[in-house]
Amino acid sequence: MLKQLRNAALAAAAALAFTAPGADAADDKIRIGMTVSSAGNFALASQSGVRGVEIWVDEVNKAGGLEVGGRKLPVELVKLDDRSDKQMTARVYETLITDEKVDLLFAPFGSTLTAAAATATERLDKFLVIWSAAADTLYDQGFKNIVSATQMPVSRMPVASLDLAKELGTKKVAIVYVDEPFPAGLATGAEAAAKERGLEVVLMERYPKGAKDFSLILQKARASGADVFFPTSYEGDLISMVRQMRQMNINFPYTFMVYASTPQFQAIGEDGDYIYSHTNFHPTINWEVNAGLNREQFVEAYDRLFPKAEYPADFQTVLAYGAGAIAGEIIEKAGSTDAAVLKQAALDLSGELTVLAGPYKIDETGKQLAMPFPVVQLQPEKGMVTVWPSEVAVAEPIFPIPAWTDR
Amino acid sequence: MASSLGGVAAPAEGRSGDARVGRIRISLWIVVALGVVLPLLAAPALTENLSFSFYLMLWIILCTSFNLVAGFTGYMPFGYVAFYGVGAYATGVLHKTYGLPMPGALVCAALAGAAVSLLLAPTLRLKGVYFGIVSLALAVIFRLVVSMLPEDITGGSMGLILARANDPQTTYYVTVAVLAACLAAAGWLAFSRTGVALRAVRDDADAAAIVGIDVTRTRLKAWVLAATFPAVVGGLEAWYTNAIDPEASFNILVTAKVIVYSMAGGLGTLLGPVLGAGALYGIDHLIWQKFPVLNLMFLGIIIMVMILVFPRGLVGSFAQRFPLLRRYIP
Amino acid sequence: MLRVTDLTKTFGGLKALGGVSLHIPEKRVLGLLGMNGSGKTTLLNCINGLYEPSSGDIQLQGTSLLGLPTHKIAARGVGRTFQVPKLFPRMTLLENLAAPFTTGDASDAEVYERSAEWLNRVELYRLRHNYAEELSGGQQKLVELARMMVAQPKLVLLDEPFAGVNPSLALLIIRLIEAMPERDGCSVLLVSHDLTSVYQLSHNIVVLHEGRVLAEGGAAEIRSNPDVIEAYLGA
Amino acid sequence: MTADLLLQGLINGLILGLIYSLIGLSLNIIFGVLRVVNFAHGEFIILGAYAAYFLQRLLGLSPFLAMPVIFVMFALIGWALYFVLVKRLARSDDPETASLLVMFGLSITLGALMLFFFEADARSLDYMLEPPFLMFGNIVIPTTRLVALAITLVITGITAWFLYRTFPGKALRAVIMNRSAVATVGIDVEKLSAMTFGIGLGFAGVTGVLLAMIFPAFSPFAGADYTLIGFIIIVLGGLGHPIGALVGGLLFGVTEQVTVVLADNSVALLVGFALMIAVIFFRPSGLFGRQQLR
Repeated sequence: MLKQLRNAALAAAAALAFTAPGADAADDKIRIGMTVSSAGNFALASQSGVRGVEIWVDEVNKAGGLEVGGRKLPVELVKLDDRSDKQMTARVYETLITDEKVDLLFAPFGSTLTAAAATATERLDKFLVIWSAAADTLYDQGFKNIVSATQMPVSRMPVASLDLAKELGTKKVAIVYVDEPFPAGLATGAEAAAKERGLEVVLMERYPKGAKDFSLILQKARASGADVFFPTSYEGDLISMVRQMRQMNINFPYTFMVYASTPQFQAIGEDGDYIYSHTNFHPTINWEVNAGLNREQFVEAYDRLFPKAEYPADFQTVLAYGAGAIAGEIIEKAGSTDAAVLKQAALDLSGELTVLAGPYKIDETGKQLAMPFPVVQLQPEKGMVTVWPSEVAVAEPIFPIPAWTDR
Repeated sequence: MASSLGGVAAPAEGRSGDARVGRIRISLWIVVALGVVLPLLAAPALTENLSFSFYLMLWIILCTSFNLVAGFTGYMPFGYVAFYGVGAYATGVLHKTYGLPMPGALVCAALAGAAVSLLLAPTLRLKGVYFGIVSLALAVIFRLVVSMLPEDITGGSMGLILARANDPQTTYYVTVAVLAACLAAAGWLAFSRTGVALRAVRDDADAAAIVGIDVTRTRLKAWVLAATFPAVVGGLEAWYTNAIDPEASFNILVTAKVIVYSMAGGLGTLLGPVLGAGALYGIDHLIWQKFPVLNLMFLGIIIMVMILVFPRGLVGSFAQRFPLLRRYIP
Repeated sequence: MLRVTDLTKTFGGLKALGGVSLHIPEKRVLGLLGMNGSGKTTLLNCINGLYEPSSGDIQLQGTSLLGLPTHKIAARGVGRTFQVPKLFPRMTLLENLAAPFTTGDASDAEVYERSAEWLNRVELYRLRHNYAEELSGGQQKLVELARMMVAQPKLVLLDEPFAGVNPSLALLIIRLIEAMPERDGCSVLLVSHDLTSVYQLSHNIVVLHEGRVLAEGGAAEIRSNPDVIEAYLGA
Repeated sequence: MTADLLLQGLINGLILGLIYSLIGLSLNIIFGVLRVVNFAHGEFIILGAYAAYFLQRLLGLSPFLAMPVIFVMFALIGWALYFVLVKRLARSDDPETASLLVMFGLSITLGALMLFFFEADARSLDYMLEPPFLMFGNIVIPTTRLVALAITLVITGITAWFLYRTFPGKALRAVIMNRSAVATVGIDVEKLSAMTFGIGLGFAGVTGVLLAMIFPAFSPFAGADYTLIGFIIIVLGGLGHPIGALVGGLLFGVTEQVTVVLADNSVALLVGFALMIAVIFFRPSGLFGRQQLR
């Protein structure tokens, strides 16, 4: 009863917002703002993500637009550059809202930039759709109008991979991480998750960004007697680690690398064999999608729109695309671009939607509770295959990983 | 008095003329300062997009205070961003972790900046590139130390989010006040005898000592002042964006831009850094809109061109070209 | 006024000053002669605190200057010029002359009057708004002299005031030095290669050779001192 | 086991230190002769790595054969850059600081250009030596590092021979000691300077190939890291002192690696910087430098 009342009130508010002079969407389209990083640490990931959003925009517009208040409104994406710079981000989100008059916004890549963007969108009362910010702290700040459409918090990301490790009978975990927000958060999450599962964390080693030589870190990990090697760094460092493991004959029965699922990592060839990773985007992962494109349609759209892209779609693209699809549902449900109405619609849709990145479920703070990351392994011959959880697994994990000398 | 000197006193018209020059110079600076501060004070009433003006103020403050050390004493602190980062972290940690209200946190940030500058004072013994390299190294060290502090204090590499303090309107007006204070302090320093002493030390430290200037103390004054403002600005920026992390707070690009902006305007004059910051920040903004991918490249090219072609900046080149007018330039 | 007692200064193993003693009475000019490397400039640097002497004592009006930093020695009334003038190149002449007043309590008007007076005396008042770096070498020497004198020092140390100066400017410098003891009330330690000027200006002369005092006396004595002749001509 | 690790760290440090010293060597030749603080050195190193990458990709040239090609290529670039940038520096008020700033600008420009053309992804040279590693008791040494070490020693040897036994080399050393005197002796300082900048950048390019061989991944962002390492090394060894870089490199390499064993990599970087600052304060001419160099 209460809920119905509130919905009625919100609908009324929405109607008001819509008829108010100079209100949003007055010019027959929905303008969505977001930033891309042309340079800096986030350039690659950010650009991967934007392609996802662009696929969604293209798809929506081909279908005539989003249905809002009985009308079909096309979507327009306004992209500006943030150079991976926090200062720039705050400024650009403000520009997007006040000068570009966008109706709602997609977050930039990463938690730091998203935090900066969120303070601007909160103040100017706009809805912010998050697709990549995973910092748990972001959701404890009391932001009212943010929703993580597809990205699960970093603390929960290592859960599946350590479940598998436990299942395989490993005992000791060595965690190595670069001192950057996301990898560090992942490492802390992994440490907690390992302890919860009764695994012993025998090494927790940090190194600064820009480190080039991992030979000693690897040897320390070997010396710690770990059977699970869990480095949480970006692709470049992981590539170096694998190569140096081979150069120094270092073997672990279970090696999990977050970014081993990316095409950039797999470009190194057979040295990457047997590494475990996780992803939400893979030919064997097919959720029952009820919002947006399914995986096959998505891949086709990607190839059509970005024939020249150097790499195929990756999980950033999928997260961002999924966020687009969910945002579309939210807008249609809300029938308005008013931030509070959108947020309510986002909560109402929680648990109702599944996009190609997985099922969507949020709590009051906008934190994502679902969107699981299945574990994959790079198996020779087969390539990347899903090995965990059993619901989506298509192959048995190869464990222990064969030593370099036995390959 | 003139008679006792045997008729060698200044001609009366020269004396009054020179006194007028001094007055005009000070008035000009007051006009410039008001011309900068007043429109910025009015800006919130005209537009909702505060960020452009906020960062304009940020760069003017940073460049003006950088000028106090680079322009007036001749040191090139490549690690200038350290003060900014320390201020940001002092503000963030005191406010978020220890619950100090924002004004208190900002005052402490200023004190932290001053304290760090005293801690680093021994580096002033070094000269030229040695000073530059050490300064840069210290900025990296500060960043490493901050990211190694316990996570429950500084938030580790994730940094801190201060969203609860979000109040850009107030932040903006406080920044206007800090800007006014910074311009006033720079003016006071430049027109006071300390300003003459500073430039004397910059031009030739030995000669300055010979004429009775306490070189170490004079440098220290400028150094502390030049460190306090960026620390406050770091705090203000943390307050404004509500997010700090080691990467952004100790980003070497901050130093790069401060150097470029103030050198483009002309180090050693009050007007230069203000002009440089205003002009290049504006250009940077345009470049970024038109050529998003190559903006950094332009920044780099501008640095090279500035130093090779106009090493004294806009104001400095103007002064060289028009020697008669330069006495009026603040 | 100034009394230097048994001053030594060594750099590493090199002995630049090997026990120099000299005395400058009030309002007197002491000429200091010597070859390159005889220790003249080292002695000046010790007196105004740029170098710390290895041993010996330097007393100004009965109090020791040892251990005082350069700027404090300057505050006691010791002025100095250099062989290559050390001005503040990117400051105007007026500002150069105002630099000695950055401490102390002279009023702005007084500072201006005194600076203007001295710029007039060195005949450069019309260039008062020029940067020091825009002047010729000789003019720079004059500005340096003016900057020193504007602070009304009790003792001035002049290092090669005529080196690289054209004859007409040199004449002006000679007149200014001549006037120093009586008109400006200061003692002078004059270091120069220019024998004629030193003989003409000095009340007393000291000859340094390899860090030691070779001879001391009036112009006539020095001129005829066989050691000096040998050191200068025999070397 | 820790004893083994320490020994491994020590050996690692010696090998890496020598390879690092190549960065310092070229940086020092440039600074010593030209008084140019090459802040863009790291970017040239990374460019060297990319050059090797593309030579391999496009022409199938192995990294070893690519080295001489890259040396010549970069030397020519350096020669040209001398006339475009470095020569003009002499006119500024404070050439050393101005050079630092100009090279800083160049470093930003090159970084942006690399990002534009090569994108942000980490690349890696595709090659593997057989056997990939050698065991000495419990100590493992990758073959690549031994090969890189050998190349480093050869380059250092040639450089030392060049500096101490050939006429242009001696002239170069003479310029390091006393620039004005050399001009009066009738050596063409201009030509010598251009050659120096060329040699310096040539070495930077080759160093890039070596580093890409032992540290398998590189990206446009890594330039600044190498520049900083280079500066630490030359300050340790003595600014402008070509052979001092060797001492600096070894000291830094060993300190870094041993600290990684005892603490962690962040601390190692911290210790590296602290070492440099201590040396600047207590022995500004560097551990190996002589006073006359400054």
